[in-house]
Amino acid sequence: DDRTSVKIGYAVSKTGGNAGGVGITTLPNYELWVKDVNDAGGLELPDGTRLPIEVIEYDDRSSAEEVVRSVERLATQDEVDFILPPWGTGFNLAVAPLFDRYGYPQLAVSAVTDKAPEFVKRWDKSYWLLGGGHDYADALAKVLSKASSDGTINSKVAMISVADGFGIDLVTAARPAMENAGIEVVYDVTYPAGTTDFTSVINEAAASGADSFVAFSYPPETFALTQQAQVANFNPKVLYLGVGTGFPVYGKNNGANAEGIMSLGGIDYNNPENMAYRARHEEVTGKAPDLWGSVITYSSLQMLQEAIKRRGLDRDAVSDELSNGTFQTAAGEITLEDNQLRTLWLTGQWQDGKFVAVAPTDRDGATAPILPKTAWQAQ
Amino acid sequence: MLEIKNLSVTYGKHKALQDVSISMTEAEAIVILGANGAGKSTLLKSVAGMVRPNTDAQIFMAGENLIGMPMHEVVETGIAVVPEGRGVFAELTVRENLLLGAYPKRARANEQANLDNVLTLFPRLAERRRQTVSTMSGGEQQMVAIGRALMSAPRLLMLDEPSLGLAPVLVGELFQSLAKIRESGVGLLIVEQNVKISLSIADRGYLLEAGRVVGQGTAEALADDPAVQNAFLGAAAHT
Amino acid sequence: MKTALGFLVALTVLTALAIAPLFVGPYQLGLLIGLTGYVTLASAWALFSGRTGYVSLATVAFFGIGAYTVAVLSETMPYPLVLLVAAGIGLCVALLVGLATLRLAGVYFVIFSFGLAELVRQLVTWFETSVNGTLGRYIFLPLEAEHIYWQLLALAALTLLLTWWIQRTRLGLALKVIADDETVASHIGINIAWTKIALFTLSAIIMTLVGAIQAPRWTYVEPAIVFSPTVSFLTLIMALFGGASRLWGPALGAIPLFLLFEWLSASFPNHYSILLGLLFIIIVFLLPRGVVGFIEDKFQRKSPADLVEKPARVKEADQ
Amino acid sequence: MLMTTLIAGLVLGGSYALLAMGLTIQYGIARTMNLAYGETIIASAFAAYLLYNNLGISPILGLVIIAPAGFVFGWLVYGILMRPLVARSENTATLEINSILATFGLLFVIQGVMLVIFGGNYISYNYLNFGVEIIGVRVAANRLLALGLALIIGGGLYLLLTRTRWGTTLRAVAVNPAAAPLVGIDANRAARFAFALGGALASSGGVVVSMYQTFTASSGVIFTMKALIVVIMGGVGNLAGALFAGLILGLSETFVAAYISPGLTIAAVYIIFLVILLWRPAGLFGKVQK
Amino acid sequence: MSALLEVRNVTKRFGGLTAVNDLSFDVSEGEVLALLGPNGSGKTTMMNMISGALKSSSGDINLAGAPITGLPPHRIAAKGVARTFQLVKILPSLDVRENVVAALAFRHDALWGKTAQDEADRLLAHAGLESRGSEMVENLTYIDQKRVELARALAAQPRLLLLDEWLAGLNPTELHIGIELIAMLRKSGMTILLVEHVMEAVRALCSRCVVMNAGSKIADGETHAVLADPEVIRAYLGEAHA
Ligand SMILES: Nc1ncnc2c1ncn2[C@@H]1O[C@H](COP(=O)(O)OP(=O)(O)OP(=O)(O)O)[C@@H](O)[C@H]1O
Ligand SMILES: Nc1ncnc2c1ncn2[C@@H]1O[C@H](COP(=O)(O)OP(=O)(O)OP(=O)(O)O)[C@@H](O)[C@H]1O
Ligand SMILES: [Mg+2]
Ligand SMILES: [Mg+2]
Repeated sequence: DDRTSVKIGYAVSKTGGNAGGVGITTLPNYELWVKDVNDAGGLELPDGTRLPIEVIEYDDRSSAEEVVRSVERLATQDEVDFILPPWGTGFNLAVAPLFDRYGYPQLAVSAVTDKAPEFVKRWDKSYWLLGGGHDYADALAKVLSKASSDGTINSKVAMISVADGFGIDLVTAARPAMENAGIEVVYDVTYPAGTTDFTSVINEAAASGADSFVAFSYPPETFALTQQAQVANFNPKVLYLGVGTGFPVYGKNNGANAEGIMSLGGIDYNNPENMAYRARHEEVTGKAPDLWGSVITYSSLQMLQEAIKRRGLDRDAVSDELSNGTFQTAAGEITLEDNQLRTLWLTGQWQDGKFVAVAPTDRDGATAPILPKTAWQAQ
Repeated sequence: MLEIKNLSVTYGKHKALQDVSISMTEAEAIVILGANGAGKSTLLKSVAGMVRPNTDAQIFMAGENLIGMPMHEVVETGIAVVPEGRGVFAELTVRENLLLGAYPKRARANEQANLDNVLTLFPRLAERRRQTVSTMSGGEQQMVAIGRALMSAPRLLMLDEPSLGLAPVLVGELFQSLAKIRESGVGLLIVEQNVKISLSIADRGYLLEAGRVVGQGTAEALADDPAVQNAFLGAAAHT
Repeated sequence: MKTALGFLVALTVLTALAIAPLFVGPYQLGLLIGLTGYVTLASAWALFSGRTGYVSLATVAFFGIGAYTVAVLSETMPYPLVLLVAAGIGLCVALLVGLATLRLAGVYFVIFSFGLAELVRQLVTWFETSVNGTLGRYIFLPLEAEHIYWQLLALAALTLLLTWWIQRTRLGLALKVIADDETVASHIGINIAWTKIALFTLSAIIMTLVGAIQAPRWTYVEPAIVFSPTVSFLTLIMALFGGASRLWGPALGAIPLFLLFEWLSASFPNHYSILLGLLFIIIVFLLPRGVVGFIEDKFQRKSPADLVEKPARVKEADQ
Repeated sequence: MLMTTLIAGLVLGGSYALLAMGLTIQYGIARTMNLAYGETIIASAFAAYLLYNNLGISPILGLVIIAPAGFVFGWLVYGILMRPLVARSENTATLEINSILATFGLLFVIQGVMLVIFGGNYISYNYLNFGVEIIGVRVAANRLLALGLALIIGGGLYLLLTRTRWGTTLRAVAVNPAAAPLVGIDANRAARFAFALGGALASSGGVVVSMYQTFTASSGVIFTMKALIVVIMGGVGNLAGALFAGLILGLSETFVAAYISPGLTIAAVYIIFLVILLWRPAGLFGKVQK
Repeated sequence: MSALLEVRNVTKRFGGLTAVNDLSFDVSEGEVLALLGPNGSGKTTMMNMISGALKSSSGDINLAGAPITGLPPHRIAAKGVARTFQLVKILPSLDVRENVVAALAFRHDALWGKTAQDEADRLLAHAGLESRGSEMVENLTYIDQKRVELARALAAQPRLLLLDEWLAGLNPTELHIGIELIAMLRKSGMTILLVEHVMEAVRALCSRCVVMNAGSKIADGETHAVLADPEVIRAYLGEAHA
């Protein structure tokens, strides 16, 4: 047919409660990718021709009802060729049946769930790229148990988690993981999203005698915990915080005090592909990417791009390619297993002003964790 | 001092006042008489700037045109009004209400003296200085409203049915003090159903009927006027 | 005669709406679902708040309870029974809330109801995380969009019918009297507490059902999704905007606003907020008496003094 | 432990109170429900961030610039947006509805402008983030500043409002705007001033809060609702009420976190709020009629 | 004549202020009794306790032998007590007729629909508001609003009617009409408790008066005797009325 473009649509939360997450991990990468592709003349098709991307974007206003309707609109009204996923575990699940019904592959990135294998069975064109709580919890437990057997830290951990899908998924995985690794959980509470004051949590954690403090938190609380731990002079030997630790602004704000803080994700800092990606991201969007989900988001788009190049615009063929192909991306070589990305960086740590990957240790590019964390310095 | 010319007021289609002209000199006491719905309250409200009259009306206070002047500026010209329904600050205390009466700059100098006067006039208010006005009895609230108006050291005091709800003993006292206030050089424009007592302190009166001035004269003349006697002095009621 | 004609028109429109899914695409159907949902919510809201002047922000508490009930029970019970249970829970919560709030008025009631909705969400969250150890729940019901739509449409029709009927009964008059002056109301023999609770409960049950019916649209339900305060705010804004004390007011507020939101967010995803805000302000200035008031002013040429009703009032606390 | 919790609660409550004071004035005195209140806070937070981050101006100095800007903004908003609504509303109830609708629009405009300028990102920076020792308890200096400001502003304005003619004037406008002109008060100007003052307070709150709290262009609503809860709990228009309510909420949050469960802190805040309202239907310091 | 209303040792305190102090009096079936007293002596407060708007601090109130102390207003209304308010309370969003229909619709043998409309018009005519049923009650003058209130109170077909300064603010002609209206009610057998500062009306209508001062009863008896009582003159009437 005589098409002049490839229509790609997405609905993300530009406003509302989810806008903060979207604004750092999802939207800049969508925009960057579209620009990269179009600057290169468009998406390449198997016959070598290129078609520019035409974007149709909606704001779901952080509402589940909206995201559902927007995706329906993209699929049936705008009849786009591909739909990029929304942000967040809940929203990805909310639209999964629609992607499935209308035959679109769903490259879910900002969704952390242990139920991924189940979902893949239910929706065979869904792809889960950020792993599940177990992956991160196990990796963390390994880091702790190693440090503990090295005698760097004691075998006690204090854990807090945000009371929503993400926090719960991680903490439920962390409990058995810690036990298996011989780490005793001495403090374990959840807190509601939106909490701004952690004084008593920090006090209790300090009093618990644990050398490790783990928070499966969201950015506002991650920032608050960091600040308040400094104020309280709370210096656990391992400080592991949640989403937001990998944000460039985190390193910038905390300077030398970020040193040694750990979190989910991390990147292989010196990987040239990754370096190039970060440079381009900063140049095009005006800000640096976060050091966990961003690169995966961009990589998922590269996978889509490559799959289209290999198989054309037929969505079934592209889906098949995504499931079975091997791709070169900013996050390295990727081959999905059972529609899931298993080669992930699971634990990262700020070292020398960089948020590097420390686990899995056997992966190329892993850095050794530096423990114990140095004590806070006056700023 | 107060000069009203061709004043008409309409509410929707209803003409509440038509071509009313009234004038009063410095320190005069005027009573407005009229049946229920005649437009008496509307007249006071027009002077106070609480309703918008027709365009060709003229209301002058000491030479200053009041038409179109916002209510709060009218007060600065020396007019104080005790409106129908009182308009007190129900959630403030008695004392605060009275002190607010002295808000106009002109009134601030003699604030304390005026306050003493008011409290002597209404000893109940002195006892209840700290009471929230909304919890006071109907008559007590009426005292607050009048007291507040007096606090502004007015040159012209307009009262809409001041005796409403006051016990007989107080009505007598109130009108005695109004007479005194008048003697001190303050003009009075009173709407009052207690015609007998109001005429006793007034110099002149106007008769309002269905929005028009249908008669006027000195207080004595009005008191002797058979029409007034019939309608307002209860002559008919006793037959 | 006029009533009969009105019913005929309403019935025709209803039939047209009912067969609409046969002619429109899934996206339009989705729109219709959202639209009908908000028409129902706004009408149910106005049934109590628009008439008594007690402005409630607890809408989402009931909406969320409905949705959550379905999420919890859909695997263990037949669907109609789930709806019934949801309505029952909505009823109990509404009775409790109604009894608790009798003494509150004005903005105190408004914010109380908001606090209540947030409390419900916090408690559900806490219960799920700390007691059940999970948070999100999945709903895999074999319900198509059409089914959801038809149920909502029926509920919307029922809500409007109820409102119409109540307006014509003594209950309707009682509400107006209560809105005007509660002291008078009780002194002429109206049982204020009972009247308020009855209406509040009725409106709450409808809201619960809207949540319960809509829930299967989302596969995944978590408190942050179904207890989002936005729902309460939109409902309130739509009803006030249309004219909360009139039968058709909430619907006439919900429809244009909903479509406006949709159009703006689709056409100007990056400037949506600014445009929406500006348009909203302009509309507020142009339609001082809401949509229904505007229509009446335009077409019935009544002089303002003849209007049977003034725009909705907020119940004053300090009377 | 007890002492720590107590002080932490007071300090937290101070910031709640600070954020609520402007709203209690705007709503209590100017009688306009300002749903865009939180957006004013966030806009000021952004301003403080920009001044600090881009120009190196310390937020304390920023306060001196931003608070007057908030005043001017409030002055303009009232004059342009609210004044016509006040003029056309026949009673306070319709005014309430009109102001809810209009400021709902304003909320979106401000938020939209911020989104266009700053995007949806989380913003956070550190300022005065060091511990200060008070009776053996370490408190963040920036939060202490919030408490200090709340006490000074709240106490100062409270005295002004209750002890001076100017304050009595404002309260008179608050309780009976229709009667205020009867004693010569320009109710419109007083209301406008009060609204602008509320704007200045919101801005001050925004600047202080930005020092320790992460925010995004969309987080205004959260602040509006928190502030509303404090305002209502304290009694509308009552500064001392707002101060107390803020402190009570702060204390209940820290005590529940310390002695019951951090998972229930927000729930506890709402429970306390609801219970207090049931006990005193017009707020802690509100006057109950009947 | 038996006592329709019995007030026994009723006290009402507002914080430190005792507004009504150990007050007792009876109102007999078919009687028009005046409750008099200086401003703030507790008359309205007493009325409020009878109608249920306020709860007494102590004491008993009986209607036709049955206790009504502390019942909510709607229950007392159902037992046949209706009232007007010193500061008129109208229903501003309703028109004049609806203001009366509202009372008809919630009395024990409720009227509704056309019957209620007709009955409302009849009552309005009775109160001097012939053919003004479709005006907005807000636009009426204060006095006309009081008429609406009376029509509304009568709509309840009360056994006991409480009138709180209903005649205040009338000019002599209007007062005369008002007095006749109440006299007619008395003739129809209605029991009336009225609070008035207009002595002319009290003299014309009431056989008996109860006078309060500072919450306590200072006189109770035949009107002419009570009004000549020196204490009543001193506290309430003033020398001019003696
Ligand atoms: N806001 C209003 N809207 C419509 N009509 C009104 C309004 N206010 C007053 N009126 C009408 O205007 C006429 C004059 O009213 P006004 O209050 O001036 O009378 P008044 O002489 O003071 O009567 P009263 O002795 O009863 O107080 C009345 O017929 C009244 O119904
Ligand atoms: N809610 C309240 N709180 C405090 N004091 C009150 C309250 N209600 C009434 N009072 C006081 O109780 C006293 C009696 O009031 P009430 O209204 O019964 O007087 P009244 O005899 O009707 O006077 P009036 O003739 O002026 O109407 C007054 O001093 C009043 O200030
Ligand atoms: Mg009048
Ligand atoms: Mg009284």
